[in-house]
Amino acid sequence: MSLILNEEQVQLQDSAKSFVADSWTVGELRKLRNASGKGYSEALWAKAAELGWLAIPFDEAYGGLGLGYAELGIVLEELGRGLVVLPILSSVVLGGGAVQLGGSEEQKKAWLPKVADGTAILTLASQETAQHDPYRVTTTAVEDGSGWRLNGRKVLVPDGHAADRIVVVARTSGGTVDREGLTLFLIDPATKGLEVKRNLLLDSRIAANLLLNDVRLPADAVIGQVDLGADVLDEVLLRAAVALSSDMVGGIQQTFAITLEYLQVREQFGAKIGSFQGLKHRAARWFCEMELSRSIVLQSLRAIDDNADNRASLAAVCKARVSDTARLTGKEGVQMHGGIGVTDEHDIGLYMKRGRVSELMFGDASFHRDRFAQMKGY
Amino acid sequence: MSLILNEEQVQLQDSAKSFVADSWTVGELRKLRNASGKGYSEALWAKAAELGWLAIPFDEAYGGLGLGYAELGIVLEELGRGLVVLPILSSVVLGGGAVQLGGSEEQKKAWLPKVADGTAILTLASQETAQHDPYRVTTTAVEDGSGWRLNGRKVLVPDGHAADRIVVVARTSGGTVDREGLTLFLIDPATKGLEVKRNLLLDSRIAANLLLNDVRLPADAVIGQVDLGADVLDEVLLRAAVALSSDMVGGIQQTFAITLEYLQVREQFGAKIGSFQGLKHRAARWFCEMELSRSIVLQSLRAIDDNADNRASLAAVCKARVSDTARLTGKEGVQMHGGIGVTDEHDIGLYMKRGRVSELMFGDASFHRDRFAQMKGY
Amino acid sequence: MIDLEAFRSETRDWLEANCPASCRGKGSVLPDMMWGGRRQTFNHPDHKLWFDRLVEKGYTVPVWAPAYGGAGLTPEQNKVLQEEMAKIGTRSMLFNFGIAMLAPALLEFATEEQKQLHLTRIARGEIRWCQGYSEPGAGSDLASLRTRAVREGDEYVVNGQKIWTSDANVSDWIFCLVRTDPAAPKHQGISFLLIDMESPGVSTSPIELISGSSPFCQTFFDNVRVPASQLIYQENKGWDVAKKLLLHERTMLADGGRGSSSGPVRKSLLQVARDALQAPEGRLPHAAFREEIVQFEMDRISYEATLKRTMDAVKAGKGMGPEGSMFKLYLSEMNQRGSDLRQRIAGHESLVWSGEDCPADERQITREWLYGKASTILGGTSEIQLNIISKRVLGLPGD
Amino acid sequence: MIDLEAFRSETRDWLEANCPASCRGKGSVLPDMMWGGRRQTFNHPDHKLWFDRLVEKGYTVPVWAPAYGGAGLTPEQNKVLQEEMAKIGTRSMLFNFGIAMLAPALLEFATEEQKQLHLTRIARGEIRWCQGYSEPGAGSDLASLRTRAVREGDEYVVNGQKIWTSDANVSDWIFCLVRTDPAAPKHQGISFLLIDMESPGVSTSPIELISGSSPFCQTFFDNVRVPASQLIYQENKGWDVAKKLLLHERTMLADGGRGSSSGPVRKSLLQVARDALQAPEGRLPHAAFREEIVQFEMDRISYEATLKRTMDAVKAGKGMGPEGSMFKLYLSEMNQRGSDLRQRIAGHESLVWSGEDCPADERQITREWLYGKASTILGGTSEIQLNIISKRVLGLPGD
Repeated sequence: MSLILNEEQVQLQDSAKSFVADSWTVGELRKLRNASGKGYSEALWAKAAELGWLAIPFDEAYGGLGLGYAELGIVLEELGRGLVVLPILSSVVLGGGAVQLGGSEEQKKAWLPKVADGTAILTLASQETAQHDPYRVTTTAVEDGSGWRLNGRKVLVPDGHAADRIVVVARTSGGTVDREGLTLFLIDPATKGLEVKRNLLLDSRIAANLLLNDVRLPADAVIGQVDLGADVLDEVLLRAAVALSSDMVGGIQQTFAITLEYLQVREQFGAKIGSFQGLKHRAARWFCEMELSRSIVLQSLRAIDDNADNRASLAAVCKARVSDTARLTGKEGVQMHGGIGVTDEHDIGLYMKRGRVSELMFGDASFHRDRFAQMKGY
Repeated sequence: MSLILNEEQVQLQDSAKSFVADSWTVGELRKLRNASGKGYSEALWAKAAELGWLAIPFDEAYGGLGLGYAELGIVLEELGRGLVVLPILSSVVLGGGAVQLGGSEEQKKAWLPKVADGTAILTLASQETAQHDPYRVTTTAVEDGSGWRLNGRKVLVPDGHAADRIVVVARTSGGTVDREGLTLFLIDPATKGLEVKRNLLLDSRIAANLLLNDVRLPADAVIGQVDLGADVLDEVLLRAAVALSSDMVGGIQQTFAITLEYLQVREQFGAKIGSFQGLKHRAARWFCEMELSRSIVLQSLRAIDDNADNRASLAAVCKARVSDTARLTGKEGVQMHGGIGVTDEHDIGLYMKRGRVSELMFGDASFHRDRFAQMKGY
Repeated sequence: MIDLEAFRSETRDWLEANCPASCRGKGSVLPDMMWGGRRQTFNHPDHKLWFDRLVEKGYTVPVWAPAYGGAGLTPEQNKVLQEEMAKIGTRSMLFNFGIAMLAPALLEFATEEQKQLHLTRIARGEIRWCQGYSEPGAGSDLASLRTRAVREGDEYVVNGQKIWTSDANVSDWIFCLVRTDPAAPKHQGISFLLIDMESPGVSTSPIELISGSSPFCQTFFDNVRVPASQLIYQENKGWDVAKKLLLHERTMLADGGRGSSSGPVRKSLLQVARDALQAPEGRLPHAAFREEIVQFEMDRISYEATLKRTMDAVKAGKGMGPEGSMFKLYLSEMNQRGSDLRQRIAGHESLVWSGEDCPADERQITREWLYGKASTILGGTSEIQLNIISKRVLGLPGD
Repeated sequence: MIDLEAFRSETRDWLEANCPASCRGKGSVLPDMMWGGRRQTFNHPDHKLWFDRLVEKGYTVPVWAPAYGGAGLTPEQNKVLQEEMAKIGTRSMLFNFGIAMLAPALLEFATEEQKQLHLTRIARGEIRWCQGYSEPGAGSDLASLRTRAVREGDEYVVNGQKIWTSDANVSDWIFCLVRTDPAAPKHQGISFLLIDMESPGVSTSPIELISGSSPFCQTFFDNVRVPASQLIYQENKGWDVAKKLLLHERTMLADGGRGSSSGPVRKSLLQVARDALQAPEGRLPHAAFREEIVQFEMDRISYEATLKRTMDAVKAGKGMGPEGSMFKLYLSEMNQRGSDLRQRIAGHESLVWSGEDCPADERQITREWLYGKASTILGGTSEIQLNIISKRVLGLPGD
């Protein structure tokens, strides 16, 4: 398992780079955040679908390209580098991933081709509390005739406002924080009793809160096995953590590049500020953290594709380290820019905001450190 | 409660400074560490007694000066600044402190005057494990006729090899880590069944491990109330933590001064290394941590003298912050000296070693942070 | 002592006679503070009445000389006055840059005539001042400012741009640094000029920050004609005035009140954690947050001890000196750490900027976190503070 | 492929025929490695026998040319050789500075005659080399070295002092940098000289570190007469040779083996914690230590991933380049953090230096912590590495 890109991967990276260069500017993001609506460009979404990006990790049998997360990560890194907003993570990794990993043959046939060609957007509703805590689920699903009835509240559902189907994690047995007793349900947002609250996030991405009030579902809405949803959920969340980390290292590298250039042009006291050793040494340390982050992302993506035994612990290392580096990056990027860095007109602040949201999604550094220790038995 | 020294205190500080200047060099320490024996200069001990330092915190009724920890801290800071080794903390704060706070009138009359004039050295045997954990006591004391019988092992008893009496914390009831059920005993090291193992510490101070094997004691060996020893112990340990912090800030300031001078004379690449912004900014941050440490020590010493309600939580803040600053100081002091800093011949390493021992004694930073939170109820 | 007690009873009587009941204690109609100036409004006639009486008595600036609109009180007398006002729950509300920043500079550098004119207006709350130092091109290198002032007869013609001028859009006058001799070394070609914001050619535009709208503005000068009588101190000697003001500013920031980056704190860090973790009592179930909260609390306690130690030294007649830089540096970074921690603990809900289900508390936490990013930059970056400490306090050689 | 298989069977036969049974597998009489040199001893006649046969065959340095005492193997063939030796549990033991550091420099810069002479001796394990770069006055500013070499006829007369020369007291020859032109700019007056440690006027004294005795020495040169034939490359061009060697050294350090600051680790951090906290299993009862242990483990994993990524790039034909500095910097600081944490966890007992009740494990932990302090200083301080990264990797301007 080599940690450098092969030829096909380099080509994919190039096409992703030119896609961003040709069809996106950060200005687009500024327009989107002030507009209502879906919060992303549907034209861009169509292009991404055309390029096959949404099909990358799915089997050909379901309209996929049969590639892996190593390839998906390459695309997400470039989108993060350009601050591009598209519901790829939500639809391909979260919602699509849940169906891919836990869905029945019917469910896969019904949804994966649509996810792969972009005609449907899926997502996952897992969180209920302020801190990432995947097994803490109080949303209940009780049997109701031949089907199910769901009640509860979900927060921070990525692109929940735009989803055609939402995979909702509900408790069918066990106590509030038990891993056992979780079940996944595929829900049409139009279902009676389901309220979708659209929220604009700090970084201009959009997430929804869900209110479930006696939402009635047929038996075949269940994804995977009743009470064993955590088996699928764990796998989806570790992939999401690593995929999001790819987006993050894109933003980290771009922040570093923007700042490095500023250090080389900005003059103070008659010298380029990049010649001040205090800033130089900080930039060098920042560089080291960035390089280590890039490496662990590459390794974690490949561990997913190899279905390696250590993929879960690597994912924890990955999200913890990249989250810390993203925080450092936001801090240094803004601080080294001085006054202009805290104004809304400069892009550096937008990168910090996106890094911050990603830092806290799917578990922050402390969550993943704790999880790592648990996995290692201490 | 002013945090600056009054006239008397300034005089005390001056006399302590000249005492160190006139009668001690770091060379003395190098001799002592390679010699057997008590590990400190008895001549110096006599001088310290003459100056009344050992009498500072005791009532006149027991041969003391009736002063407080604000004054004792001034002396300890200067001794720390000069790397002077004397069993003041052991005898005055630990052993003497236990008798002062918990002892009967007879015990006080018998021992405090001797502690105050230096004719007797007392100390405290509390620790049993690798981490500071005052209530974790497995050394047992069981009633034995009219008296007591003790069994167990104690570690890191400061100056235990030189003590005339050792205050030993033993469990008379309750479970291994209960606060209830501890009792303090005043023991003559010559007592049958007590073995004193002399250890040279990392920083050339000396501590002993004790092996207690059926050590028999009379009833009047008990200090304070049976099973309620923790009330005295807590108070002694918080004073020890703050008193030791005074010694530490002395060493911290001297390390900073030595390093600052080196930065101003050492040349590399044709410039004083103190002109490199990377080092300058680190020195400036180090300076800030040092100043905050000095302030919290001053405040904590006064809180002890005022018997303030927050003296325990302040002591936790004090030892935690000063321990962190001591670690930073050891690291930066050596690193900024480069190669010479890691050689045994240079004093900077001796300061780092003393700072390290103090950092880990009576609870490191993480212990006191945890304790602070407990005191605050979270 | 005696006449201090006499003063106390006089004061008591005066307050009794002059302070309207509606301006005392709970439910007082008085605002906590007022900026004064042409735009000052009064929410209640008694507010106006009380303020006018304070002005007449010189109690808006009690320790200033009567000649400049003060009451000429000694510090001890002023202490008594404040105590007595506190007793009946009233206050002298006026506070602005004029009192805190400009006045000390005028007292030291202005002509008698200038003092008479400007100090009196400040004392009477007639003029609200703002400060024009920073420029887009200059940043930390303040003295490299480029706003030009060219002498023409008995006027200066000013052209240029200032940035980070707090409240410029609601202020009446601005005191600013302008370049009067481009040929001279940068510190020696600067002058200190007072400009009426209503002068033709002055315009302002507010700056939007990453945290949203802010009190900061850009201020533009387009051929603004300024009477030469509004030059303070000598031409090209403005930097001497500026240095004094900057030291002053750092001292003000040190007390953490105004200029604290974390702003008014609604909930304690601990409370935010208890809510976010649904742990209303007992040991916090999140070890890392618990440790970080303790660390922050301990830093705060140590910082306050240091502030007290320094103030005790000042009281004892020892000056504060350049370690004032330490306070700006440490306070801003400590509060920045605090608001960063606060937002991480608030977690998911604090990621919401706006929308259909956006909790107010967390909104506030997020904006404070973002606003805190400015606290280590504006008013002298942390890097500048580190330079000052290593040079002036530690005496390390320049690069 | 074919002849590689042929080579494999040849090798197998040769090993079968030449490697004594006592030098194979478990209980082998061979040491893990041998430095060679005049002081080399053999703990068993078969050790000597096997080594002599390796020398004859050129297998102490298999990829070197036969002319220089090697076997002229291709990398692929060498891989096969190592595999086959591993199979029967034997090894080619010789390792020293001569092979790792000096040889590459000689191959690039020495004359044919010098290569013949010195490489052969290295290959035969006859000479153990040490490296004389650093000087007390120079430190990080290596090129400011002052050890003088004055040409007299066909000799150089060397006077001066080196420091941090590893194993100088047990080495036979030293390769060192000397100043041959004091007038020239500092980088241009330096030459690269080989000196026999037995020459009159050479003396060494070991350096005691804060951690106790160490392999480091001071080396003194008092009118040492060195044949001009022992000058490598041109006079005053020694810095070119030095730079190559330094890059090489950083690359060596990167793999963390030799030069790792933490040294051989007896117990894992976790085990140290379990013992210190008397918690043989389950969640560690010390939240702060637990978090720090995880942090260290995660850094180690990320570092190794980065090392692999770089090595993969090198394999793919892209060079490593100056980011090698990153490895020295990060590895030494990471291991320093690790040994600091290790000692804090070991706690009270690790504070004992020596005495009547001094546990061996903790003694070791304490010495490793202290020795680790040298790892961010020797072989290029962290500050130097940061300078190199910011200049060569990030392209930031010099001060």
